[in-house]
Amino acid sequence: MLRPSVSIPRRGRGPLWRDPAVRALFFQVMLLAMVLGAIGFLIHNTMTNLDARGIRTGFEFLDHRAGFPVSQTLIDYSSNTSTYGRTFLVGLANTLLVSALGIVAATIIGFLVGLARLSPNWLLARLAGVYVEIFRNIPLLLQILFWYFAVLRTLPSPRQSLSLLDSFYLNVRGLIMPAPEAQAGFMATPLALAAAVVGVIALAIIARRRQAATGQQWPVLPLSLLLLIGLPLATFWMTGAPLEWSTPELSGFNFRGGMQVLPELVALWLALSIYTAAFIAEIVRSGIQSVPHGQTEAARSLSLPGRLTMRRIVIPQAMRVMVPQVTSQYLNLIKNSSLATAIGYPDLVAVFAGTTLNQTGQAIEVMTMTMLVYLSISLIVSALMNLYNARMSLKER
Amino acid sequence: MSAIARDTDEMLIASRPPPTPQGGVMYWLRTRLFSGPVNSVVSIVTLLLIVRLVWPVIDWALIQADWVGSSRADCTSDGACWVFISTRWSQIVYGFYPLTERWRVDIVLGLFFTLIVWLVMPRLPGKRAAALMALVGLPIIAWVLLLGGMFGLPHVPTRAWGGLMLTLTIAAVGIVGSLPLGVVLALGRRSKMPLVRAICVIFIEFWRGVPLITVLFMSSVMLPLFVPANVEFDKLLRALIGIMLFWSAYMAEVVRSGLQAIDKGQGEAGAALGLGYWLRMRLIILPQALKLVIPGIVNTFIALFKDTSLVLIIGLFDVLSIIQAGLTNSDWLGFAIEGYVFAALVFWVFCFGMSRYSQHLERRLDTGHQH
Amino acid sequence: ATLDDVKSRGQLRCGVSDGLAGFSSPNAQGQWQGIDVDFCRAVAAAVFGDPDKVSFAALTAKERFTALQSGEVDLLSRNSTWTASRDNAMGLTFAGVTFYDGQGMMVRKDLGVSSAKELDGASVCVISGTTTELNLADYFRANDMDYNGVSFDETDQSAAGFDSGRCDVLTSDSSQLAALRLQLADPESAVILPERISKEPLGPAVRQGDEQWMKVVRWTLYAMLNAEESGINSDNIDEMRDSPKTPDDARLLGRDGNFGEQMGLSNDWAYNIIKGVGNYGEIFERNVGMDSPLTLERGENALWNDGGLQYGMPVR
Amino acid sequence: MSDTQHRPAATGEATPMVTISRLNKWYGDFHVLRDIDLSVARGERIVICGPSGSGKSTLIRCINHLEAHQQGEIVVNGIPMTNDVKRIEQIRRNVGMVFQHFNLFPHLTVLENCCLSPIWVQKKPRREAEKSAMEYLERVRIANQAHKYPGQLSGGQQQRVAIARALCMHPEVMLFDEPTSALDPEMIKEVLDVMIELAHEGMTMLCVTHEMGFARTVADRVIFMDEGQIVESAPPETFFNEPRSSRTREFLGQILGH
Amino acid sequence: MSDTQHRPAATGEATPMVTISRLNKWYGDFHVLRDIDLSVARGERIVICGPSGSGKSTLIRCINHLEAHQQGEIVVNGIPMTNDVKRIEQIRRNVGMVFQHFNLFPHLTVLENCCLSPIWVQKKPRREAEKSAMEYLERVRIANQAHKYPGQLSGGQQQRVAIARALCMHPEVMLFDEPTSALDPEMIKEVLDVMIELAHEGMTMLCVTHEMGFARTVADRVIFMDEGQIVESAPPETFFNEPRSSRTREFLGQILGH
Ligand SMILES: Nc1ncnc2c1ncn2[C@@H]1O[C@H](COP(=O)(O)OP(=O)(O)OP(=O)(O)O)[C@@H](O)[C@H]1O
Ligand SMILES: Nc1ncnc2c1ncn2[C@@H]1O[C@H](COP(=O)(O)OP(=O)(O)OP(=O)(O)O)[C@@H](O)[C@H]1O
Ligand SMILES: [Mg+2]
Ligand SMILES: [Mg+2]
Repeated sequence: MLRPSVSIPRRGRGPLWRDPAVRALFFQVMLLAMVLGAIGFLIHNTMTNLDARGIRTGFEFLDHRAGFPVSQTLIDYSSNTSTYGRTFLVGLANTLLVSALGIVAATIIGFLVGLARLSPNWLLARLAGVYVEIFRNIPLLLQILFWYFAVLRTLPSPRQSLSLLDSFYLNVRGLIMPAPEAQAGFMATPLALAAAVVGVIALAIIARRRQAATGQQWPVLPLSLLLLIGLPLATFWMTGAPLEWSTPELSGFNFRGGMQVLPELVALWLALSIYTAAFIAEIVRSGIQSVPHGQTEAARSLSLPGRLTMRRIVIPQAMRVMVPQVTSQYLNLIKNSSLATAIGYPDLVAVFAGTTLNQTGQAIEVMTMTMLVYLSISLIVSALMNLYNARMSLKER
Repeated sequence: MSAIARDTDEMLIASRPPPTPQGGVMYWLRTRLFSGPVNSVVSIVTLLLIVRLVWPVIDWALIQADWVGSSRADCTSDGACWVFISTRWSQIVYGFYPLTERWRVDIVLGLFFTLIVWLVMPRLPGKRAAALMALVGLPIIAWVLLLGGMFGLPHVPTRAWGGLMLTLTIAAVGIVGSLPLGVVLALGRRSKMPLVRAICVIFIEFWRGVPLITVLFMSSVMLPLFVPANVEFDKLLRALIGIMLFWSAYMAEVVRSGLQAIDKGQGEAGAALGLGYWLRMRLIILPQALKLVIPGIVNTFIALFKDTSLVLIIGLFDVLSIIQAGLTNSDWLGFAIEGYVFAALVFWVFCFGMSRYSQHLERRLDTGHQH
Repeated sequence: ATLDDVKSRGQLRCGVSDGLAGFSSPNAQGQWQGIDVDFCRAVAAAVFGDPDKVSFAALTAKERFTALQSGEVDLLSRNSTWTASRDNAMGLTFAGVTFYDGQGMMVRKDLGVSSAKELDGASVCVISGTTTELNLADYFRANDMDYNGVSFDETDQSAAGFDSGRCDVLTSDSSQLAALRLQLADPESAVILPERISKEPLGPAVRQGDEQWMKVVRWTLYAMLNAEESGINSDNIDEMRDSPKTPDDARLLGRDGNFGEQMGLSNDWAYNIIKGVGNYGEIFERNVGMDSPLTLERGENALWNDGGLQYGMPVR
Repeated sequence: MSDTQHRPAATGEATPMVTISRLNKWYGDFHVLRDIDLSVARGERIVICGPSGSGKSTLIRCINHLEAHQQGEIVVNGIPMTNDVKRIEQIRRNVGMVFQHFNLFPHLTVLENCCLSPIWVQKKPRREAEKSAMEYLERVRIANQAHKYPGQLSGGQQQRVAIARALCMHPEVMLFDEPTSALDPEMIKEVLDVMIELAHEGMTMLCVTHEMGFARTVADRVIFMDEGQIVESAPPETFFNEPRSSRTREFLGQILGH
Repeated sequence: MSDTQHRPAATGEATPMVTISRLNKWYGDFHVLRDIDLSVARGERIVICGPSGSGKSTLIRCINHLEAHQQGEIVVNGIPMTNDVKRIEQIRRNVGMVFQHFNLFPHLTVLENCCLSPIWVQKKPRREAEKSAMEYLERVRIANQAHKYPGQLSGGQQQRVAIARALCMHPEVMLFDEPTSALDPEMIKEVLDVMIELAHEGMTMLCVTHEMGFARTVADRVIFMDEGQIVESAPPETFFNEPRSSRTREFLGQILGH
């Protein structure tokens, strides 16, 4: 007998409001009406109030010349010609940069510290505990200031820069490196990189096949790294190194030419990763503890070594507890990057919701844009993580 | 076979007490710090590092420091100048609360700490009464006393609140409010009704997605644009609502992750006992889920506690902001380090307290379930 | 109208800085102090006869104009520079100038720089979201020079950044530079360059479209200036009122005419201001001048007849 | 066994306790229960057996709506099963269940596990609930473990707690899903004794078990399931001695064979 | 049963597979295992029985160091048990275990559960590992469920997966903690048949079970535990027919009684 395509509705013989379907529908319609009503009310009020106060609105300001410089620009920007709209993109790029770096570092540190907290090594566990208690419990702003001034204090002035090969310089203004300028024929190198990526994927598949056939396990990770680095490098040399380097030179107060890693970026990155890692460590700990002990025992009795037990058995199951919370921490990290203004890192809030807002006074537009940007970044991160979470959830009866 | 060799009817081996574990400082050191070559190296390096890093701090903060005085002129030594803190002490605690009315804050703070101690000390009896007092009595008393304007107490507007009392007020309200709200949202997110679920998801993702700063900014300087003219909201109230909604979204995700880890059989067993949805949640699912995610909950509490500093956006001064504002006073320019170190210490003490208590709870609630 | 709102509320809501030495910052007793704060108190005194009927809203640089636009505060007295765009496009009106400032630069001594013109390629620490940031850009462009800007959102941090060598130059309003120099680990290691690269007239602002309220604020300032010019201060004001020396004094202090009522205030409005807060000179000296740790000269802020720019319109 | 003659007349009652008619259930495309028809009289004791994966657990889980079915009707104690939450709760209040995996609440002590339903569903005073719970715990011989947590008990001890917990509800129907699977023979006997006593008090029971001894001596009817169908349903004598279907014979052959 | 005569000479081997001497273990102050002495020869099949909570599970869990003991010695396959992780892993590679609660990995399919150890520990090719896993799954008759997740299986099916998973390691010693508790009689027979086959291949087995039929027909030795001690240890004929201790007699009396 095949399953009926429509399950037969079994309407309750009780009163209508007891029927869960009717009840659910009613509540849902009510809720929707309320939410829509509230939104409409707010919009209406805002429009009337703006009118009454004669406040100018609109987005023309985005086309006006900004006229202030930004210390780190990942995309083309010049204080003379670029517009306020451009400041938005510049700030956004900077926010994304530090967030991405921070998320990677915080995840790694957080996992390590969280695992260390559960380590049988007393000292390691204690150290991890101290790490969490210190960095979780002090306001991030103070930590950012601490790292910033700690970093600055240890670095020499531009004239006493530490230099390497006369092209890398480290000083209080940051790490100054030669900047590459592509010449004809350089395109081969990125192409080689793409080829390497394809190669790595193929390698993974082949390794898997090989394992399936013979049981041999290849060191896929080192091989991939070799491929990823080696192939583009070889191509680069073979095509005759078609890059010109603009080397930095000390002229006047500062280095000119080359590219620069700002100490603000480093300090902010350090602080964000170390701070968020403390939270992630606790989440990792609770996730691992939530996995029933029987699972570890079963793995042990299958004589899986400790590392493999963690990787194959415990962590996949701990993910259920960890993923939503770690997502929250990622979102927090992204948002906390706006504390950058305290140390002069030009992120979105500093550049756009700070300087631009102040120059133009168009708070509603600027704040709305800022909020929407954070919201979209967050939603993307969160959507990805929820997808992952759904994949991790268990199949049950 | 020894069992066979035993006398058949008197084979019982009496239960013996377990062998006493080895003790002593040397044993402790050997097993904990120097149990192997790697461990020993790590231990020694760590100890050296601690001495190298911690000693200068102690020297600066305690040994060389100036403690008494009334102005910067009293700071003569090389160490920290705690005079700044001591002259500002009352402001750090009370903010701009009127001098003559500060006894009211004292009563509330006293009551607050008494209740906390009462709730936290496992040996003290009457937890239920204390909890009731803390959740119902204290807010009412605090509201009447701090705000005034009734029973002959002069009105103290919330603008005048500040410092530690403000931090604690916001943190307490935020913590007490966001947890239940978060639980409801988390349950809603796992609800079977699509619209309820959708609304909870939207709510959670919205609040998790926007920076609290912009929320407070909107709620403070832009709110008058959103509401009809001449509707007035207390600024603190706005901040409280904003903070509560914001953190409840985070709490919801923490709770959800706990719910995900609970075996389905638990809910089924509850259902089979005739418990309805809410009872099942309250008695069976949530206690286990919440226990599982205590670290996550405390993470959120700690983050919330520290984020109270953001109320500066709406012109209120918490501990950190009031210290920062004090540093701009022309009499005390240049004492930022002392101010920041002290602020860090204040936050650290409270957060560390929460953290320790939560770990104690985790241990106490561990019922040795191994599945 | 704002004046009626303020009166019916019984309190003036005044936006000040969340901490700026000499302009507004809380003292150990938790009272707000500074020129900007005293100006708020003066307006409160003019309206209510009581300088304490004011509540201060601490605003960051980002929020200040929005807070005023949205009606969160009645008056913005927060070291804001009077510029054309702010006056015209943002729905604000500046009511006068309480402090004539100019942007200056401080450099490390060991750079051996004596003029701002030699700063090509320097790193500059600046406060974000202020006119300072824009003036800086204009100045360097006008002189065909390059620079790296590092924008902090707190004065403290920018000074610390300068101190630790992150920047060669610290730029800010010169009223602040002097104070910031004192904060350095070694104040002798830095010098303030002679150039003023911009005009920074700081003054109170109100919402556009409310003439009456704007005039109350404007005349509060004039009353304080006129009082200083006539030698009326908070100590001698009672005897001056009882026996005014000149007809001007009599009119100012409400012994003659109904100038207060014309504005919607009481006739002793100016008396209340001086009695409660003091004349302009008193406020200046108390907060930023010789009686304060900042020890600024009067400079442009001296009265017109002392060679300065401060000029109170006659009460007539 | 001595109590065979005490059995109440299982079929003499007017309305049946549980009526299942043409019940069908699918997991995805997998047809677990196929056209199940079953009527259980008041006080009747039914043993369900059958090979692993034949749908025994699924069937009894349908009776208190832990699984929703797609076709057919279930009536428990005169209450027809619908999607209505209130009604489902009403049914569940009358139906106790012992799970194959026990599903004890690990955060509650044994005693608290047992008192949960009496206190919160039946609104009994705590003291009374605890007294009656202790009596049941006594019956399954673990009263001395009442203040331990489930995690500290051995498998058999946990199973007995699960039984006591279900009994504390004073249900009219009890569903047992292999209630003796984790017990040692001594314990099995005691648990079965408890179940027999309950039967004397007029309790209706559906019991999934492979204890053929129990089926033989206690059951009023033995049901044999295979591939989601009821293959055979007969009183134990008939079932064991003259099974009708060849599948049953095969199954019984295995049992008697080992 | 027909295979009784195929039993290998259990005591003929030189070194014993497992030797336990004067083993003592405490949970806090509770003395769970008291002076246990036990030597298991290669290919010997031992059944452990005893009342609930008598320490049976604890004993076999000590053999692969899932529980640490406080006093006494355990030697498995010539390797003495110490705290050294490497050595413990070496021992575990030779010791398979079937848990009372199955402890399947819920995030892996049945097949993945079975292939985990062959692939990662024994470094077998996946294809080969899967083939051999499918064979074992076939043996316990759930090859058709290989791609389901444990959560989608019935209790008995889960138990069979647990057995197959342990067998896939090709261990030299198997520890079974009530491997048939959730099975129906048919299935029990099949599982036991598998176990007997294993025994023929020379596998050593320690099996906690209350299947007295199994003990009688398959075991080389039956051990009766009570209150943490070995009360009786004898070949099944002796054990069932002329038990020495009165405690054993009492226990057997219960079994035969029902
Ligand atoms: N973590 C623990 N703390 C305290 N006591 C424990 C703990 N684990 C087990 N016990 C006790 O140890 C005793 C032996 O447990 P064990 O699981 O070995 O029994 P068993 O013989 O396997 O019983 P069953 O047949 O019911 O499974 C039991 O009385 C149990 O209550
Ligand atoms: N969620 C699910 N998805 C797919 N199949 C399922 C699911 N849950 C159960 N099944 C299948 O339904 C069948 C019946 O399961 P059920 O638990 O009722 O068996 P049972 O008769 O109780 O067996 P046992 O005696 O082993 O407990 C089994 O074949 C099982 O694999
Ligand atoms: Mg079943
Ligand atoms: Mg056991």
